[in-house]
Amino acid sequence: MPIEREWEPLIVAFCCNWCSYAGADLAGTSRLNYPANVKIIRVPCSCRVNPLFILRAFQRGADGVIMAGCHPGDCHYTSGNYYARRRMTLLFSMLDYMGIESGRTRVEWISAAEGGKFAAVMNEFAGAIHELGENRRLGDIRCKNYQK
Amino acid sequence: MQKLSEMMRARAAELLAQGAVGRVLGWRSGGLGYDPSPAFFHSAEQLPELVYNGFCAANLSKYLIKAGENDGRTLVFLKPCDTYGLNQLLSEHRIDRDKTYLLGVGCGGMLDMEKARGKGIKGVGSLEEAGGAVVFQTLYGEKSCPRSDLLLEKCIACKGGEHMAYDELLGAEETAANTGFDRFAGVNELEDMPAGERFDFWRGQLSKCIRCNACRNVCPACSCNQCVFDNARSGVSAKANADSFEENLFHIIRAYHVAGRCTDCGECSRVCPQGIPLHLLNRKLIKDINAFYGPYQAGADPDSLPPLTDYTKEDVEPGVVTTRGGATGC
Amino acid sequence: MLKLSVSRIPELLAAIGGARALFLPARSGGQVNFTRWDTGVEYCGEALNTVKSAKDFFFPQSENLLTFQTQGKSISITPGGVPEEPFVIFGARPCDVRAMDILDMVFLSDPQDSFYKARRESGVVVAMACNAPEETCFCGSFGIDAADPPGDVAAWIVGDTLYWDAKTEKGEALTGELSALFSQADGGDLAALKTHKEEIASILERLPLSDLRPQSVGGSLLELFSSEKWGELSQACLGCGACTFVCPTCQCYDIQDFNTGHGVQRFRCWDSCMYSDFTMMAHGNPRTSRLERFRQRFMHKLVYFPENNGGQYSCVGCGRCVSKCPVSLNITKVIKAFGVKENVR
Amino acid sequence: MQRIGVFVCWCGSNIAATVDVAAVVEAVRGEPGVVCAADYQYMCSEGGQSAIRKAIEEYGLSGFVVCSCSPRMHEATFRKTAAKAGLNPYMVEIANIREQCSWIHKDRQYATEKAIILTRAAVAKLNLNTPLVAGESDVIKRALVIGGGIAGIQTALDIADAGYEVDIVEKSPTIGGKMAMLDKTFPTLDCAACILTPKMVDAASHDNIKLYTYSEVDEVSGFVGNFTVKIKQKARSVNKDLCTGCGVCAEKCPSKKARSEFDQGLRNRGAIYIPFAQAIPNVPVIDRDACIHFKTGKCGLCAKVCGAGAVDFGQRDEIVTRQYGAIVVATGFRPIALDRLGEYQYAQCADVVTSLEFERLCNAAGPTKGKLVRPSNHEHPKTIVFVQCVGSRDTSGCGKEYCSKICCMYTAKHAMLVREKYPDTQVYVLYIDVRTPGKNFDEFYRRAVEEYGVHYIKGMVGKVAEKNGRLSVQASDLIANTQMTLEADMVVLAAAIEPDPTARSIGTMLTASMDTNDFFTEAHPKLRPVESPTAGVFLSGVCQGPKDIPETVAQAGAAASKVIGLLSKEKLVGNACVAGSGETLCNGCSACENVCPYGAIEYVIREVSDHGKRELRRVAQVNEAICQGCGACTVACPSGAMDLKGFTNLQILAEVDAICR
Repeated sequence: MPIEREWEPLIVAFCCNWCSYAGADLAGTSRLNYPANVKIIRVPCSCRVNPLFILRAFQRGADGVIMAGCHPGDCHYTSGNYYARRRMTLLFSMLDYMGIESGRTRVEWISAAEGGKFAAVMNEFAGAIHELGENRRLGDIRCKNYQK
Repeated sequence: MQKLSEMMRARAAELLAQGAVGRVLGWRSGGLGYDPSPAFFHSAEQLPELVYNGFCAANLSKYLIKAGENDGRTLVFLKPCDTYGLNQLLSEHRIDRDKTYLLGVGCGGMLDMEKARGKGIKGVGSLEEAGGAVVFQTLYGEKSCPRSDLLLEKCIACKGGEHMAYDELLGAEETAANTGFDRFAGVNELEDMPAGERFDFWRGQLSKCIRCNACRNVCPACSCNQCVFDNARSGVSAKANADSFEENLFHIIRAYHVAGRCTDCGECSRVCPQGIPLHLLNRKLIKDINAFYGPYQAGADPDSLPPLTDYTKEDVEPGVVTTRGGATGC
Repeated sequence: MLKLSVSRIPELLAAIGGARALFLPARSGGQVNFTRWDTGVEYCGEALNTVKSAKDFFFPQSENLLTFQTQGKSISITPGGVPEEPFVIFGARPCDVRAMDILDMVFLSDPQDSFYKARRESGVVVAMACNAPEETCFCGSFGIDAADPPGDVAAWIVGDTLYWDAKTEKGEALTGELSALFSQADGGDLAALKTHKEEIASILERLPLSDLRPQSVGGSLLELFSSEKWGELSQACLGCGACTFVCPTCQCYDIQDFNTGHGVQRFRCWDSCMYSDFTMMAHGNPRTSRLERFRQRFMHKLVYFPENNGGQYSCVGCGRCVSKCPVSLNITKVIKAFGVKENVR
Repeated sequence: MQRIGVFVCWCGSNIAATVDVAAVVEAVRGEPGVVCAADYQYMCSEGGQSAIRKAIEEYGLSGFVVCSCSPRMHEATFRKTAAKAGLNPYMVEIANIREQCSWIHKDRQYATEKAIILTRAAVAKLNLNTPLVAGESDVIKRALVIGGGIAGIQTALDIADAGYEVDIVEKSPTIGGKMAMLDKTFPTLDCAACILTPKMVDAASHDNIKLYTYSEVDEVSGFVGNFTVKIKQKARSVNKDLCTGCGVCAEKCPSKKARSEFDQGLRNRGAIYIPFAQAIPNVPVIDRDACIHFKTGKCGLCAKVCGAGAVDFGQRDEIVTRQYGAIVVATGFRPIALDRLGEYQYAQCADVVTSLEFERLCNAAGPTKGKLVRPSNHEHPKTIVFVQCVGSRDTSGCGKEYCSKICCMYTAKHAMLVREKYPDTQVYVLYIDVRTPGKNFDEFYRRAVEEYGVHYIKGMVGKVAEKNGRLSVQASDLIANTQMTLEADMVVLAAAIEPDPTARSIGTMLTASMDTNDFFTEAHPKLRPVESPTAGVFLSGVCQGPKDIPETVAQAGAAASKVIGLLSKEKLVGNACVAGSGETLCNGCSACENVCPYGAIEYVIREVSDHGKRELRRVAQVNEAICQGCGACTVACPSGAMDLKGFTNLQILAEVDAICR
C-alpha cells in the first residue's frame, strides 16, 4: 500500500548495541519523535561497521547514512569506537574527495542515556539530507528509479 | 645502466655458484627493447637474458610470496621504491625474510613508453639509453628524447633514492636525486574543486575502467589469497562493471583496503590500460593520514603499526570532513 | 571508388551520425577509444589503435539478458529486449574488422547468440587502412593486409584525400545515403592509392614482428600442453585481465544474477580465463594455478580454436596485449618460445 | 532454505495503537522463507510464547522473527522460547517496532510502513542465521591475588571464606603493605596495627589461603577460568619450615648499614632482618647486597647463632607454576619521589619529611618508639608545617595531575595527633583546597581546626630553606593575598601517591589496560568498577585509583564477590557471537590481531586445503573463550576471512538491502 507523497529521504543508521541502540530505545520510551524514514541497524559495536555496508546502503538508494556509537572512551569493548572513528574519518574524506556530498555521511557518539540527543540528531540529520535531496551520485540505477 | 646490468649478472652468477641463493628474481629482456618481463633465473646459463634498464619499472617484491613456496633463498633485485613494498609485505608476514636475499640496485627513474608514443615515437625497432637521453631507432627514422621527458609519474614523484631494506647494494650511485616534486599537488588541485566538479572528474575517469584488475593484481599491498571482489560469498563480488556504482565501489574499497598500507609506488597508475590516475585516490588517503594521524610512510619501517590498526584518544572526529572547509575539499 | 577531402570528414560524420548512432575513435582523457559521435567529437585518425577494440558494439562488456521477480511462490520473467538500434562504426582498423569474423564463428554458429546477431545485422563497419603500423603490429602473421581493409566499407586517407570503397550491401546502402558528399575517384587517385598501399606494405615488411609465424608453433597438442615452457612463460603473469579485455577476439563471458531489491537481473559480462574464478563450478575451479590459466589462454588462441575453426587463429595481431600487459607478457613471446627457431628474429 | 515464522506483538495498545499489526502480518507473508505469520496481544506472555511454540511444531519452523519491543528487553525471553521448543536460541531475530517505531511515530500509515520494513530486514537477516552454540570452558576454582596489602588481604579473606582457594603473591618479605606502616587511621583514630594485624594472622592461618611472600609474578598465560601463572619465589636464604622466628640472627647480624624499608629509611636494619615485629610470615630474609657473607664469603654469624639451623646461604630463586580461574590485581601504591620538586628541599633537609615518614615517627613501634622528634637533632619540634598537594593536582609536569585523595584527611589526622600529644606545638597546614567528602570526614577536619586549633592556611609553598638550624617556609596566603614566612622545626610533605612501579609489567602480562598514570582501567567506570576489561581479571584497591582504607576494603569485598561469582560456576558459557576466520581466505597479515582489544586472536601455522591444494599457511585463530564479539577484526580484515557469528557481513548486508529496497 504505497502512499502518494512528496519525496522523502531514506536514512540508514548503524547503531552500536550498548550505547546508541539503547539511546534509541530511550528516545522511544521517552516518546521522542523523529522521522520514520530513519531505519536503524543494530551492530555490536561501531567497529563492526564495514565501509562496505555504508556504500551498499548508498548503492541501494539510501540518501544518508549515519553511524552512532558510544562516546570515545566509553566503548563497551574499550577501544572499538576509536578504530571506527579512524575508519569513518578516512572513508568520509574519501567519499567527499570523489564528489559525494559530505553531508550525506555522519558519525555521532550517543550514549544509552542520551535519548534526547538521539532524537535531536536524527531530526537534524534527516532535515539536512532533505536539503541535499536525492542521492544520485552514489546510487545504482539498477536498484532505484531516480526521479526525473 | 649497461654497466650496472653487467654487475648484476656477475653478482647473481656468484651467489648462484656459491649456492647462497637457489634462484634469481630479475627482469628478462624482451624483443622490443622496452618490454622486459619479471623472470626467475635458475642457472648461470640463463643469466645473459637478465637485463636492467629504464623499462624495469615492475616491482618484483610481490613475486616473493610465491617464490617463498620453494626451498632456499631467492635473490631479488629491488629499486629503492620497491623496498617499501617489500617491507610492507614483510610486516604482513607475506614474505619470509630469511628466504630472500635483497640486492638493492640504483635507479635513475623508470620510463613510460606511452609518453614516448605521445611524442609521436612509433615503430620502435630498438632503443638505447645514452646519458640523459633515450635514442629510438624507428621505422620512421631515429628519434631522441630527454630521459626526463619520459619519466613515469611514479618516478617524477620519487620518494628518494634510499633503499629501506637490503642485504647488499649495487650501483646505488646511479640513483637520481629526489626531484622535490610535491606529490600531493594533484590531490590539492582536486580538493580545491567544487564537489560537483570533483564528482564529474572521477566519473569521467572511473567510467573508463574495464575491470581488468591490473591495478589490483600489480599492487604489493593487494596480496590477498582471494580478493573480496573475486569471492562470490563476500556479497560484493563483481566481474565487469554493470553500473557506474560498481566502478566507484571497486576503486573506493580498493583504495580503502590499502589505506595506511599503500607505499605510493604508483604501479596502479602505471599499469592501467585506460590511464586512470588511480594514484590520486591512494595519495588522498596518504595525505589525510599524514594530516590526521601524523606523517606515516608505509613500508619505511616493517615494525610500524598501520594507522588503521592504531588510534589515539585525541584523534580527529569524522566531522572534520565537513568542517575543514573548502580549502581541503567540500 | 569514391573520394572526399579530408577537411570534409566532419561533414561526413555529421551526415552519418545525424541519422543513427555513430562510433569513432576519439581522444578523451589521454586515451583514444571508440566514442559515440556528437557535435564536437573529432575523429582521431592518427592513433593506430583504440584501447578497447570495436568488439564492444556487438558484444558489450556487460548486458542485461532478462529480469525476474518472485512473489511468494510465483515468479514472473521479463526478457531483456534484443538490441535493434542501427549504428555505424567508423575507422575500425583491419585487424579489428577481421576479429569480428572470428567472433562470428563463435556467436553465429549454432546455437546463435540472438543479442550478438541483432547487433551484427544492425551495425555497419567502415574500416580504415593503417598508414603508420607500429612495432606492436603483427596482423600480417594472420594474413591480414593493413593496407587493404575488410569491412562493409573500406577507407584510406592519402594525404588530404579520403578514399571510400563500399564492399557489401550494407556498405552500398550507407554510401547511397551519403552520395551527395562524395565524388568519383579518377585514374590519378587510383595510382596515388596504389603507391600508398605499396608504402604501407614496405613498412609492414620492416616491422620487428613481421616474420612471426603462428604456424611455427610446432608439436602435437599433447606435447604443447605438457611443455615445460609454460611454467617459465607464465611465472611473471599477474593474472589480470588486461590482455583479455583489450583483445578484439576474446569472447568468453560469465552470466551472473544481480538482485536489485525489486527483482533479479540476469546479465552477462566479459570474463577472463586469467581470472581465478573463471568457469568456477560447484566443486571449485578447473584451473587452479596461474600456469594452467595462462596456458589455457594461449592454447585456446593458437591451438584449440584453429582446430575447431578450420585453422583460423583466435588472434589478429592488433598488438594491444603487447602494449598493455603490465609486465610485458604477450602472445608474441609465447609464439617465439614455441616457434621453430629460424622463424623467429 | 529457512522456514520462518513471523509473530507481531500488539504490546496491548503500545504497538497496535499506531501500527496496523494485521497489515504487517499480511505484508510479510510473501517474504522469502516466511511460512507463517500471526499477531498476538502480548507475545512475551505465556500465551504468546506457547503460540510460538505451537507454530514451531505445526509448521516445522527453523527460526522466527518477533516484531515487538527492543531486543534489549525480550530477546533473551524469546531465545528461551526457541530453546524450549527445540530450536537453536540464535535462530531468533527481533524487529524493534515499539521503541523504534510505534512509540515515536504518530502517523499510523508511516508507522505501519516502517514496521513492515523493519520486519523485512529481520526476516532477511534470519534467512542467513545459522545455529550458534556458545563455547564452554572449565573454571579452575582457585584465585590469585597479586599484592599483600590491605586490599589483597581483604579480597583473599573474602574469597577464602566463601570456600575457594586463594594464593597471595607479595613481592616484599611480609604481607601488610602500606597500612602496616601507619600509626592511626582517620576518621576514627584507631590504631592501624590493631585492625590490620589480626587480618594478617587470619590470612596466614586460613586453610584456603596460601601466601607467596618475597615472590613475584613472572609470567601469565591462559584466559578467564583457566590462567596459568609462573610465580618466582626469591631466595630468602632462610628455610621457612625450620625457622622459629626467634630473631636472634637479626640482633646478632654485624652489618647494620642497610636502611629499613619498613621504617622509610629512618632506621638501619641488619642484612638479615624481619621487616617488623608483626611481620607475616615471621621469618627473616637475607638482603644479599648488604650481607658480609655474600659479599666477602666470611662472617656467616647468623648461621652460627641459629639454633634451628634455618639459615641457608645456598637457597635459590624458585619458579612455581599454578593454575587459577581468576586473578585480582591489588598492587597498591607508593609516594612519588620528590626529587623533581626541589623547592621543598626534601633531599637536603633532614627535618623535611614525607607524611609516611611522619607516620613512622609517630608510631610507638617506630624508630623513635613513638616519640616525635626532629630527625636532625632528635629534639622535640615546636612548630610543624604540613604541606598538602605535594606533587598532586600538579600540571607543571613535575608531579601528578590527579588528586591523591587521601592527603587532606591524613594531614588533618597528623595535625590532630600532634596537638593531642604535644599541645605546646604549633601546627600549620598549607593547602590548596581541603577535600573531605566521606562519612564523618568533614566533621573530622573541622575538629582539627576548631577543637585542636590547627592553623589552616590556603597557600602555596614557594620555598623551604634551612636557616640556622630551623626551617623557613616561604608561602603565599591566598586568602589574605600576602606573602609570608613560617619558621618551623619540621616540615611534613603530603606527597602524591602513584601506582606501584611493578603494576605496569603486571598489566602487560595480564593484557589488562591501564591509563596514562599506570592506574588499571575498569571495564566500565560506573557499572563495572572492580573488573578489568580483560575477562577474569579484577581490581582491588589503589591500583585502580587513589582510595582510602574504607574504600579499599569495600572495593576489595566487591572484587572478591565478582571472583566468587566466577569461581562458583561449573562451566563458563562464552559469548556465542564470536569472531571466526575462514582459513582459506586468511592471508596471515595480523591486521585482526593488531586491533583485537582482548588479545583473543593468535596466529598459527596450519596445513590449509585450498581447492584441494594442501599447503602450510600462517592463519588467524580466534580463542572463543576470550573473544567478546566486538567485530573490530572483521573490518580490519581485507580479504573478508574474519567474520562475526550472529552479525556476519552477509547478514548485515541483507538488512541494508531489505531496508533500502
